Amino acid sequence: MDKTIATLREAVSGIDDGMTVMIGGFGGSGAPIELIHALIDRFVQTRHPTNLTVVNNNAGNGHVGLAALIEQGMVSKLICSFPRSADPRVFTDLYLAGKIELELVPQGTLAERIRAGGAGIPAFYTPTGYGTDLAKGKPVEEFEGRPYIRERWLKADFALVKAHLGDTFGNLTFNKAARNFNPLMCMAAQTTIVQVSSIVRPGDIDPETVVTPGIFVQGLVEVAEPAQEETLNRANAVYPEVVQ
Amino acid sequence: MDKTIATLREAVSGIDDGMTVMIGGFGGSGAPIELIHALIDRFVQTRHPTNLTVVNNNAGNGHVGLAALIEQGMVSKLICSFPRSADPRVFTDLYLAGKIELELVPQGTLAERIRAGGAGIPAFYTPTGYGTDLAKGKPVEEFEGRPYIRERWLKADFALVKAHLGDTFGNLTFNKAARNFNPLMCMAAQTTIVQVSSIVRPGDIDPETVVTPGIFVQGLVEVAEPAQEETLNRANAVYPEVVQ
Amino acid sequence: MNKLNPTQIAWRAAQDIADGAYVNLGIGLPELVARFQPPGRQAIFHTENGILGFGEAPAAGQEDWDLINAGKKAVTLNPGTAFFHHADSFAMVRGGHLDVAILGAYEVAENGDLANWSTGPNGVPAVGGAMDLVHGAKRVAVITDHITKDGKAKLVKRCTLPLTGVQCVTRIYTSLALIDIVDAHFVLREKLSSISLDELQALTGAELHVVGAVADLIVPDV
Amino acid sequence: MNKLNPTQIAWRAAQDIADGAYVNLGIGLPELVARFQPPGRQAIFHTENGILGFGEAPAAGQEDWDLINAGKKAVTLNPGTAFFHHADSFAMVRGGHLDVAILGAYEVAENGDLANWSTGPNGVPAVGGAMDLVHGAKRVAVITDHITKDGKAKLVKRCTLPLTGVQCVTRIYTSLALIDIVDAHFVLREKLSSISLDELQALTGAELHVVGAVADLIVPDV
Repeated sequence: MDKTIATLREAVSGIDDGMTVMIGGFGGSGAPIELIHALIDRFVQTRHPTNLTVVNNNAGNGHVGLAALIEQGMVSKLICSFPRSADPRVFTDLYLAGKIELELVPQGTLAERIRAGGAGIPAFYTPTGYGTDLAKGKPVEEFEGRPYIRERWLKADFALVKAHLGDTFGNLTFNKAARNFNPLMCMAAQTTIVQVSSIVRPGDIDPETVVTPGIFVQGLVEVAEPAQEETLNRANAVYPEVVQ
Repeated sequence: MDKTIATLREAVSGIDDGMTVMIGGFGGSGAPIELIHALIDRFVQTRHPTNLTVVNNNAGNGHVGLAALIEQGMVSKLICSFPRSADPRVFTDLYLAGKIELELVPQGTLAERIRAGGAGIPAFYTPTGYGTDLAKGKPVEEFEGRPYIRERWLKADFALVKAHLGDTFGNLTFNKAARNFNPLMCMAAQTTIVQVSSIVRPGDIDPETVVTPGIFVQGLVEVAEPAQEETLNRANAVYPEVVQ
Repeated sequence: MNKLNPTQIAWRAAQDIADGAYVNLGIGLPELVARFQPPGRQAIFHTENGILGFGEAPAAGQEDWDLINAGKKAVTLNPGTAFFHHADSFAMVRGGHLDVAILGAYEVAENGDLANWSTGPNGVPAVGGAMDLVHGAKRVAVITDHITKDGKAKLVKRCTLPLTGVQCVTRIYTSLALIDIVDAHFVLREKLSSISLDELQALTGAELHVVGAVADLIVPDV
Repeated sequence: MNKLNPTQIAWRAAQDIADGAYVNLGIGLPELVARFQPPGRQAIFHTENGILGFGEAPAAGQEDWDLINAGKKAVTLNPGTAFFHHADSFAMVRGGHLDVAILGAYEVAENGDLANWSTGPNGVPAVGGAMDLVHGAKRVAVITDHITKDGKAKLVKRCTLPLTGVQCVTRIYTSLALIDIVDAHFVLREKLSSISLDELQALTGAELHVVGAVADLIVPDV
């Protein structure tokens, strides 16, 4: 068994029109920029995939990564907690023009819904959001004298995730706070594709330090020196690059 | 801030009659034998605490650790998934005599209820147990055409836990499969007391490898060479030792 | 009566495990399945108490009692192991991430109901992870003797013992046959050539359906 | 009008944080609180994106963009840090493990309702972790200017903006006063000596109750 995928292109080849795709990261940290850009490359060549529902904490920043995916018109719905950033123009313009749907979810509820999707828990109760506009239409129930709302699991067809080390079985480690939503999304997707800085052999990662066990990972692709969204944005990068 | 407690005796001094106490471990692996024995020592001297509700995966083995706690008559109710072991006599005899209450919970549901207690989730739905005797009286609801039962969180006044390394902030690592229920119980108790093989300084544990962050830990006591239940039982140990 | 021994039943079950499959083996008889991985295939074994990828039992005296399986037996580690806590372990189970769970049984009904945790109100009940496994793994199989020690059917129309799960079993490896559960019917796939269909039916508590060919159940001496 | 600047409000809030407290600071003004830990006390700061125990901002050019806070600003690590994923991070929040969350506000009502995430139906709504924090931390405090830039009360009888949480705030640090919420009433604890109770009441949208002495709100030049 070896879950290595040779190319970024091949890694994103299974994502079809209309699918739900979880994309890891919190802002730029842990964002799988190269996987996203490979998906854009495919769209530029084939006009597919489109009509995607994307789950991410944010809505992109500038004109790279998730923002670029949205800018291409590939995303019809975004499920996120915080669609603001230093440069949120791409999402903001489409949203205000009514061209992209937004499901706004409190950040902790978003994380828990994804975990629930991965853990086979179809619904759970949380105090978060009770009495607010974001709880409208959700069942309310009292436990021990306190009101809670019921939230549903969130699952995806694919997860695109960034990790640090990955062995060929799919065991993963992450880099610092780039962990964030990534391990949860690995659990909640039918197919989880991970870009890692280095693919190593089984046994090269201490079993005590594995954060995501390989059972949650279906494919790995090596991106030795991944780009960082903040760095790209400080250089005013745009994807795809405009050829002069 | 330093969460170190000097002695085992002091570490268990806050546990009062009638409290719910989670005790970590799966069989003997990860079982905080020395903390349990310190609690027995207190009972032998003071006749307290008693009438405890204990949460553990099992019901003890032989005449040490949890089995010894039960044998002293300190436990009025046990919440567990598997009250069988190589030598379950202590629990079995009391149970069949109607002297100890048992709440039997499927193992995954037990783990998830404890996590829910720690994560502020008062109830969740699970397929586990649907249509069985263990689901009797529990609310049933259908999601996406499949039936689920509703389970409630589990919380405790105290958790007694065994870890490997702990820094003075309470950040913990565990040894191999001795992890099991321990990190979950750290989350779910009002006060979590941990025995560790070694107390180290903040910074001595790589932040990437912390399994239980210190926020879930209230006190640490060092037990440099902890006893292992299996080893004690192979030597037919009994606690407290019978003085000839 | 000619029948497979437990090790042979385990051998047959092992033939259906794909390379790279994530597998949970119940305590006891199912544990034998791990011994018979076909050449060129490597399954990864999950144990409820938080290990993925454990290996064989250590030599006597070499046990590490922090490294045990769900049956509390000492195990070793294969390269590529991961440790995790119980909630993550059962997220793997309940979340449908395991490819197959192979469990023992007291009774299996033709509708897929399984009874394997309680023989009734006497004694101390214990359930462990069985109720989670039956609803989590993509495929739930049972390995069992075809009949009880006192000759009663274990494959039945409706379970009489307390259920572990409803409509969860899809394949049964017995000492006499290999039977699938399809649309709440027992469908016979393989049987020992030494037993006739009528004889097998007589030892089975619900109707055996035949859909297409019934292959010979052929197992080496193991 | 004489009033505290944001840094001074933050200083006052910092005085109420105990040694060893686990603290989440909202994005923006609340972040200033971390600068003023009283001597001999060390709080441990939590950020939603999975760090406990982060430190100050790095020097310009030294940023590690995998090491950021909830506001996506670069941070550094103190000894004794831990990393964790988002579900564990919000288990800390929702599970009641944080000692205090200090948040900004558009409006706070006398019943403890807080509005701090949406100024209404225009623009793009964004909520982040605020709704989780208000129901999780043992103590939820607000730091805010006492009135809006155009002179309207931010401390009100009932919030008019979309709520973040109901009955969740128990203490408010403003540019003019320190006010507790007790039994759905504003209870004045401290005020600047330069403002009279009547003047303060005129700038407040609900009745200020006085229970015992009102201390002078004294803050250094920071």
